Amino acid sequence: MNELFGHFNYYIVVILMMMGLYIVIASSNLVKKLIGLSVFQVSVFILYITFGKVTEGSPPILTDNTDVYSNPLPHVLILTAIVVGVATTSVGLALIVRIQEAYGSIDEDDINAMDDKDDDHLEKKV
Amino acid sequence: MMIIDWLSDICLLLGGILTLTGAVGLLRLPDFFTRLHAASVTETLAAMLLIIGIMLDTGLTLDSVKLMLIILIMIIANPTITHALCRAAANGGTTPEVEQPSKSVTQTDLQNSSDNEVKTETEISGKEAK
Amino acid sequence: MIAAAVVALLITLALTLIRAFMGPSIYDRILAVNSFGTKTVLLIVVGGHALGWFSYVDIALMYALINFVGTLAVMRFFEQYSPDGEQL
Amino acid sequence: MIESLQLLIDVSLLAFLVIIVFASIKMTDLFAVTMLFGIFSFVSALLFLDLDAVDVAFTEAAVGAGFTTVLMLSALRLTQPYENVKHRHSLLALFIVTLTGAALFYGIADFPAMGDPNAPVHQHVAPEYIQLTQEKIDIPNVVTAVLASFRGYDTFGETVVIFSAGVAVMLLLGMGQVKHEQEPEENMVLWVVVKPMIPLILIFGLYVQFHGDFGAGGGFQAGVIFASGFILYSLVFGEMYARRVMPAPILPRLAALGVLIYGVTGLISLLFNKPFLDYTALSSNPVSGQHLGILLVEAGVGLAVFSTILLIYYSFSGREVNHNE
Repeated sequence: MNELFGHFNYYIVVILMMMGLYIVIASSNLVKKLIGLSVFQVSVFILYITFGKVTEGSPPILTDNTDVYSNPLPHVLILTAIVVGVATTSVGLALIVRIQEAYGSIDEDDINAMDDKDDDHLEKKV
Repeated sequence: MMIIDWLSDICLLLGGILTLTGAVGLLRLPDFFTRLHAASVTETLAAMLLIIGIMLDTGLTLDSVKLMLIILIMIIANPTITHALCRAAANGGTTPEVEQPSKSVTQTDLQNSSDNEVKTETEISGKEAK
Repeated sequence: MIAAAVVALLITLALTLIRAFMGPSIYDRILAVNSFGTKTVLLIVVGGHALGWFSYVDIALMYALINFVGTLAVMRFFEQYSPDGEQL
Repeated sequence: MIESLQLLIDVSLLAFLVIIVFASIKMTDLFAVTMLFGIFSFVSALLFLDLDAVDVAFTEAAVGAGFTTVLMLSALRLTQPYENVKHRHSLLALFIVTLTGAALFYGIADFPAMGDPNAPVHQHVAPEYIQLTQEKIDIPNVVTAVLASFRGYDTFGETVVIFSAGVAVMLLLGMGQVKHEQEPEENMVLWVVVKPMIPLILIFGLYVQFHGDFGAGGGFQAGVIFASGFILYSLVFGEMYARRVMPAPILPRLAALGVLIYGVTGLISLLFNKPFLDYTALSSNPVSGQHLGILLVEAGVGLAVFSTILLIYYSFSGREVNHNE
């Protein structure tokens, strides 16, 4: 049973990661891009935690009952990464809010079109 | 000891059945308010039963006190959310989807026209119960 | 019996998820999300007891609190927004 | 029995994750996508719990399901909640994604199977950390020991990153003001229910903060839980009152104070001719020195995270909706 599912987590992680990447590339809405990025991020978290798992191990909190513990190092890395991740996501969202206020849109294609228009204006003036 | 195990099993079984019923109701019922009803009523009781089942199994420890606290939070929080959601939906313009009275009047007209007021009401409630 | 309860909860989660996807109105989705959160708490309690997860009760307690805060937040923000977004 | 139950939970949770993301690709209503992302975080936190990562599950649930949802929703309030479907570059994206995915699938075949105790990851530093935690630090939670003591320098960096992210958001959006008409409607039921709930959340936050040495928990989680107590207050009673209890101008100072507590704890050991963040200098007994150091450092982290998270929330929710057409 376990041999069959030995790599199952990793395959799902790759599928999730690629779905996140797809959202980032395919969608031109900036908020949706950020959500895709977060999905990507969480899939990396799952990858790390899967690395840390030891069969029949217990969580890395020392007790007298057992000697087999899961690997604590990925847990530490991911624990801090989650909080840092949300902090950086909030910076991204703040930038998006400012973009909305400046352009009136958070659609990447619309914004690019507006930028091109402005550039054309400038060239004509010169 | 045996009796407590049995009680715990019964609680877990009932709780499992209730959550399933609630989920089926959430999925199958026709409009928002009926779905809200199905989900919220079963949710609170199922949560209580399942957690009590676990509490009976753990015995009297610090864990079971914390589980008690979870039950307390759920008993308070779930109906509150239901209330707030219901209110928000009603304010937001969602109305309960009942059968139009005119339609049922024509149906009752065919059979008996004397007391269609009462009949309509019973018919609506009968439809809801299904 | 605990295994049966875990399986029942997993099926419940799947059904609730379907409602969250279908949900014609936004309120249906909020209801499904809240219900999903509650079922998650129950799954942590039941599954944690069955599998012997460490300090599962603390985590279940926190999930219950966070779920409450999250659902209220969703409702509040939707209330604030609704004058503009009729189509929701 | 237990093994197969664990496997069942693992497999069905992963399936849920894939289905949720797949559904959210198709949706254009960003409100719905945000809520689905909340569920996504809940499920992934459950998965972490199933994979023995108790602390991570704690953090992901508090941060991902609680705060990220609030953050995304308040950002949506300031922007548009709809996606324009016309602007999609699906074919190119599909091509790139398939190519990358195929390469990764090919690479995965060489990974050791999940849970293999002889995998290279488990050979190098992890056994040392577990061993040394028993000998030198003497607290049960290895994750807290590694976080605050062995890799304390790393965590200091992370705390500074969080602090600077808070400052960046403050510079971009300002600290915000609250107008009277934005206040929530009077809802007596909510008021009565939420009022006793808030001290419960705050006490639970303190429990998580100080219980982190023995069980799951620590400064990062506690900070977020504590902040969500205040967020709940501002959601139900109105942000004006929340700002009266915890004024926004204090928060950057508190965040800086948290980072400062961490840094000063490290500097003290420099004074005693020990390396930076070597807590054995804090007391004559090395083990109790470690205990004291971890306590101080976690307090610093908790304070910094709490005030940064609340500051970010204030910045978003206090901003006026300003559609510049």
